[in-house]
Amino acid sequence: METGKNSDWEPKIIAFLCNWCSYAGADLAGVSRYQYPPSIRIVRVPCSGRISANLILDALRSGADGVLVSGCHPGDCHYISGNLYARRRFALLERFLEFIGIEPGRVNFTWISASEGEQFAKVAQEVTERVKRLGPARKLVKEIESCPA
Amino acid sequence: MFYATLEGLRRFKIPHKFEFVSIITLYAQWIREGRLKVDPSWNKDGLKFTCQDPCKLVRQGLGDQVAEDLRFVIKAVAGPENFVDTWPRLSNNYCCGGGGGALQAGFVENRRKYGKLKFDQLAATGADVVITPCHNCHSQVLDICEFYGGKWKTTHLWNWLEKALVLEDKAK
Amino acid sequence: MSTPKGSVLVVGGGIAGVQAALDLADSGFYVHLVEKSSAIGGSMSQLDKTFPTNDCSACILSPKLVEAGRHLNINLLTLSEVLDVSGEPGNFTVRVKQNPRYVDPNKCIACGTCAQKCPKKVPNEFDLGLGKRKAIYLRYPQAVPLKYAIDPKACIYLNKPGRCGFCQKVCPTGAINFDEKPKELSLEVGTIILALGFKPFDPTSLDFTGYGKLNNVVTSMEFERLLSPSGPCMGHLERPSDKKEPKKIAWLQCIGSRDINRACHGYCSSVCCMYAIKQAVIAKEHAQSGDLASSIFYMDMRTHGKGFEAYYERAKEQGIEFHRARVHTVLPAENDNLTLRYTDTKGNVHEEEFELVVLSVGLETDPGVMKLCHELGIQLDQDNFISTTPFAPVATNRQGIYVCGAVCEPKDIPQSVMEASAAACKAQELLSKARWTETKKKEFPPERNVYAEPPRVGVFVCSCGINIASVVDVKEVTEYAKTLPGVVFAQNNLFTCSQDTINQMAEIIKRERLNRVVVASCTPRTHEPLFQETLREAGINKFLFEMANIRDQDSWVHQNWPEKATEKAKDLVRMAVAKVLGDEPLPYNQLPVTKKALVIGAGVAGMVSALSLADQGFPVCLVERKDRLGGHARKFFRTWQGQPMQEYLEELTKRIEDHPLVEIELGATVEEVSGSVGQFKTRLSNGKDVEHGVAIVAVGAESYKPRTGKWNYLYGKNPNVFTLLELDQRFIKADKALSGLNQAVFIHCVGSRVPERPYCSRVCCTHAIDQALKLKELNPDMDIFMLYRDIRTYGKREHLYQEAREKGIIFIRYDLEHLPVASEEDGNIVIEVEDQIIGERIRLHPDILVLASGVRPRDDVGELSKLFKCAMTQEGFLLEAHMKLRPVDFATDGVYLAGLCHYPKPVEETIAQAQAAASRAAMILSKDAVPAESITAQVNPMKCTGCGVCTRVCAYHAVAIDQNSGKAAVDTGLCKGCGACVAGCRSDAITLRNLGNEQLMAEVEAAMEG
Amino acid sequence: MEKESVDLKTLRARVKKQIEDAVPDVRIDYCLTCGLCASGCPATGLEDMDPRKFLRLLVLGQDEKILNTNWIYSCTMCQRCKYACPMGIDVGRIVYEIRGMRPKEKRPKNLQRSCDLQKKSNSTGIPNEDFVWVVNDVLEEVRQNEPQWKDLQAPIDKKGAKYYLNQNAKEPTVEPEEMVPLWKILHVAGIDWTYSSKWWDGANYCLFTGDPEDWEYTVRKQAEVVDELGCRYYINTE
Repeated sequence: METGKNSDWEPKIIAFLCNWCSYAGADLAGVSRYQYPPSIRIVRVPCSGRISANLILDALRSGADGVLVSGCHPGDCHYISGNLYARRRFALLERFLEFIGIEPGRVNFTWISASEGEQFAKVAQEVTERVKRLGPARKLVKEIESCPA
Repeated sequence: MFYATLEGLRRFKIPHKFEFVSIITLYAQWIREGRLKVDPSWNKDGLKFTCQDPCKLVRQGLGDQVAEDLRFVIKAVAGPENFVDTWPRLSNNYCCGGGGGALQAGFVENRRKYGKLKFDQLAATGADVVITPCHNCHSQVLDICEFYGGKWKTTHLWNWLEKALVLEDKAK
Repeated sequence: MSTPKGSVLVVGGGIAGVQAALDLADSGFYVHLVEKSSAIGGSMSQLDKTFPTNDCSACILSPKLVEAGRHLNINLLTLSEVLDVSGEPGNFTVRVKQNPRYVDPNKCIACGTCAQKCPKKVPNEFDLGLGKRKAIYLRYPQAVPLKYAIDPKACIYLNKPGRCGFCQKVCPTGAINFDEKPKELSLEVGTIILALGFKPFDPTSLDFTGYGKLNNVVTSMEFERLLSPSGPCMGHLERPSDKKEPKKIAWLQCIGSRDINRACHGYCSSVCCMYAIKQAVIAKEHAQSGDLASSIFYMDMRTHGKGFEAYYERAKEQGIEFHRARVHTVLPAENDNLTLRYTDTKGNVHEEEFELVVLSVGLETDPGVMKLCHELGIQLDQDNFISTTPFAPVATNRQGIYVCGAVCEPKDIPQSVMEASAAACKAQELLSKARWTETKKKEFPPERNVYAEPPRVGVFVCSCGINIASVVDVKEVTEYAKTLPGVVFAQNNLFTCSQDTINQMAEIIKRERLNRVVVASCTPRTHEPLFQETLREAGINKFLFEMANIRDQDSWVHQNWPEKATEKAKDLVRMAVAKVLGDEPLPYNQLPVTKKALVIGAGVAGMVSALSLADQGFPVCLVERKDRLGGHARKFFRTWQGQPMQEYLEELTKRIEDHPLVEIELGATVEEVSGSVGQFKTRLSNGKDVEHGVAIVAVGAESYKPRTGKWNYLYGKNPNVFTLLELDQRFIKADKALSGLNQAVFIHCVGSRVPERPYCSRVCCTHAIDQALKLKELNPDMDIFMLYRDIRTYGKREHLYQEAREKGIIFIRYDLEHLPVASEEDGNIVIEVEDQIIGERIRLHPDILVLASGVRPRDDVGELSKLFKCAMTQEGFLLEAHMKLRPVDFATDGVYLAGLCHYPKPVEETIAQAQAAASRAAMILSKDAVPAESITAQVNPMKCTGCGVCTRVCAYHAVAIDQNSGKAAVDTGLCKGCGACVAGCRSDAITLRNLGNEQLMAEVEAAMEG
Repeated sequence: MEKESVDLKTLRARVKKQIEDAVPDVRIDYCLTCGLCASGCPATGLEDMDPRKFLRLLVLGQDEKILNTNWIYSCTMCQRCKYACPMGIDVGRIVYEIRGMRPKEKRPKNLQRSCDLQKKSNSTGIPNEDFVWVVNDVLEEVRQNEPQWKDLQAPIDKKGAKYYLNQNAKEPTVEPEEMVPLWKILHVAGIDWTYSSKWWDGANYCLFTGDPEDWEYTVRKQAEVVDELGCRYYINTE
């Protein structure tokens, strides 16, 4: 199943968005009718600080082609400092991912505020294109039968 | 010009005992009262009529009412189906470009450029006859019709009213 | 005043009336809400979208209406009118006439069978006659109350008894009652709030617009209905003549506004510029062909509100054409099209054909409202709006009767909502002794224990009119939902948030014995609370609920990929179902309220808020960074209506200083904030700790000083160049030298509406013009030139602009490509500017040059907003929770904002906003406890190793290692449910209720299954 | 080459002031420069002028340009601009005042002559006796040639007639037969009417030259004649 890099293929990207900034930013993108590709599946979490490395790895393992974690801008966190923890964790995770052979660009971290609807659409667009270029993620997929040897 | 007298009496507070009226108002009144009987059946060929609303009579004079009277009379005379209205109309109609002394003042080129809007408006109605109840309008509409190559006939109202009159034994 | 009554009468069920009613009902008062039509919602319910957020009007309004309709302490009196009022403030008796509905609201189930059978069709006034309705009708699909009514003028039976009567025969519940008679009620209330709204100007008398004669000339209100999915063409944008989609539309501004000749309305209607831009933008979006061209013909583009200027700029980028030209007459063209002839500023004539012309009609007072005001002895102003004064912006001339919304001046929705809360605030001040004396308490049925039950999930898929359904195949999604594990019921609704669907949902939950609910519709940020309450009413814990955001995050952002959007919608529903299956009932935690307010900033806004709360009996700590009270207003000479500012300020300051409940902290700032709504703890820079239940941020803003750069205009270089406030200083000091000036020049928009500061400062046009008039007072022979881009004297301020012209003050328009140039010749100022109309450069030699330089946010606002976790706009003003309907709330509960830190505004609006903030704050302070976080962290002691990472990451100190057990323990009162501890725990020992790792993973895995 | 700027060291809009003194409610200063007038005016663009620019020049004190432009003779003072102007500014009235400010010798000759003739009797200048003669001659001809109209009347100076009728001077001068249809109509309607042998002209060019005293004089004369005849109604034929 070489869906590969042909342009019809739409990756599936899990986006963990904090409720207060980035989720609201995604809503604003809709309110302002900024269009972006239908590849993103948003999971609403209270804070980007809620997202552990495990959740990101689990998402990849479930078959996500990419992951986006987005929180409030530094200093804007509704829970004071959760986004900073998230950033720190992500910095560590990035190196680990590289180590286990996950391409850079598959997992993305960003800040999007409640007033940045356009920015959200842009990020969604960029992440989608980046993941499209990388093709479907295979490294961590739990495949029982069709796992290529 | 209706306005010259109407506004003159008003502005200079000239004492007078008479009431100042327009012949158009009277035509309409007489037809409504049955004093004048008109019959549009002469218009077998279905000549289409439209009209000019003289600024001095309508917008500056008696307003929409006299313009509606004008249309009432034309419809009675030429048949209601044979009247094509202009737009804009009534109090908001364009000046023909002959008013305000323009016909006397010279500046012919300007006057005709001015009249282009009126010409296009009248031409758009496709009417065969344009009724001009004011002498200035009459001269200007006649001129722009000729100048811009219009096909209509520019006339006063009375010619057609006469044509449609039903003469009873008194005159016959 | 003897003991006042604990109830309030609100007259008018539009957004202003509803907001006032909700504020009061939520802070301890019983409200009678009188509405003359058969449903509340007012003009806002007729709108399609709202500016500047493009929110669907019905979508944001509906929850409020439903809330008002269901509120235990709001008595909705529809089809009713006030006859007269007697008594005195605190104890009014009001006679109300309630006209018969002829349908028993307790029996009507809004099934619509009656309307189907009714043979009589009449023009539907809700669609402004563009569509038809029956003699028995619903005002609109989401009407509250959702009950049919019979129009007695149209009904065949009521006019000729014995004939017809079909509705009665077919009504399944026997709700029709032809014998109903008008009722007269007598209500005892403490105060009255008039929220009587406006009426759109009827342009029929303006023959040159062609309205009423040319088919494809419509009013803006009609156009709203043409755009609306619940309108006569189901949102498909058809023009009246041939039901075809217009490809080219023109908007004509100022129809019935700023017109003292034909319309006799000298005022500006304030909202038309913005709604025209919005309509042009939305029309483009609606147009199926995608190539709609829009042009707006205007005099001055008035985008003076928050976010408006950016909206205007974006509209230009989207290709909407703006012509500074007015059209004399709309002319018919071929195919029912319309020709507009217009002259540009240079005098060139253009002719352009359009397929539809929209008249941007102004707002005026309904004659019925004038009559009512006359009967109640309420004074109207020269424009027939209710008279108010700048320092008491919601008070009428009759004590105890307040006013809000467009009935006192044309205004937009946020301003109306602000005033509604302000009016509620004034009512509370008057009646504070009677709080909670007449209210009822909400009781929910006991909750069903669902622990042992197998999951029975119900899915409700919303069409949101056409907002979702035009892109996503909602039927397919609904059918798909039925196939998901655990789902036993799925249904598609036109508007899931409408009262009937909500009621139906509660019925379905009971009937189908659902124990989990998923709503696939808009965003949980606005609608979750509404649906959650429905669960509670149906006897289910409200946390057994999830939403799938298939509108904001699907149909609206994937308009060009309908199939993929449908697939995504299915994914989102599947994810929500997966999540809800793991949801558990959670406790409804409560936090006791510290009944004290912290007000930050002692300018006019802060002082008004503080005083109002103190007058209601709540202690206030008022913090001011400077060493004196007064703030920005100290620099102002007078209001635009002419009242001296300093006198007012003195009086206000004195009242604050003398008030026993206000403690003033001068020279102090906020350093540290902890806690949350109900229980804040704030440390001030002077070392004091303040415990408070709410906070109002009113820290003001600064005036921009163009010391350098492009907008400098010799400021700081030539001694005769001033800012507006510097000139005000000279007025305050009664500087005699001003009378001797020969020439004065004002430059507007100095450093405003430019890339560095893209917003309009709203106040400068009016302020500058008032100053010019003051100079003319001092010396009538002075030549005064105002160099401007657009004059933005919105509302009644337009009279000031007219007065200025009348007095010979000359206005010369410039644009960014042709800026005025200031230079010095022998120390004298010389200004060169081009007059666009005569096409020549003008040389001016002013004795003083005044720069109308606008308002800029304070640099330290960012710090403060972080402390209270409040958001900011890109320009640096504070960002309210919702631009339209929550103009004084922050997204953070218990924190409110007022004054210039929100956006530039004149003093009357600042006062109204400050009163509104006090009203919102009182909603918390009036209660003993507020709901606290239910989604909290939970430790599994079996797994906990007591390593303490969780205690370090918790910003609220809610987790601690128990001394005895050596394990982590969570204080649920402090926990905010952020989940930082969960992500930090190495042993998977701590989890967040209903947001555990397994549950999030179930959601992620569900996303991948499609 | 860059045009020289208009220097407004002191603004002296004298013409504007003069008009404001003559016409208190003229509202020149109210102008919003919205351009509605210019959009609706057929004279927009003639002589590089339009009503808005005209007002603007007045406001900015560009009196030379105002006094010299011949646009004032292309503007027909039709007041269509005023009709829809949001401020109700009457450009026609302003033009009238400015026409009056022009020295007589600099005015369009024919226009001034029409008024001068009007002040004597009528705008074409035919003697009153000729008018009387033409009317009677045409009437006689109709009576003779059209037997069904043998009773047709065209009374002149008939005291106590109910209706007074004026007559545009163009007809008796160049197309006298155009008078007949109206006589017939009045005859059929059975109307008791009369012409006057003086001040009988229905046109009035003194309205257009800009001198109110001329205008007043002619109207006053007409009014005197009608009241002298004792007619209850004064019918204007156009």
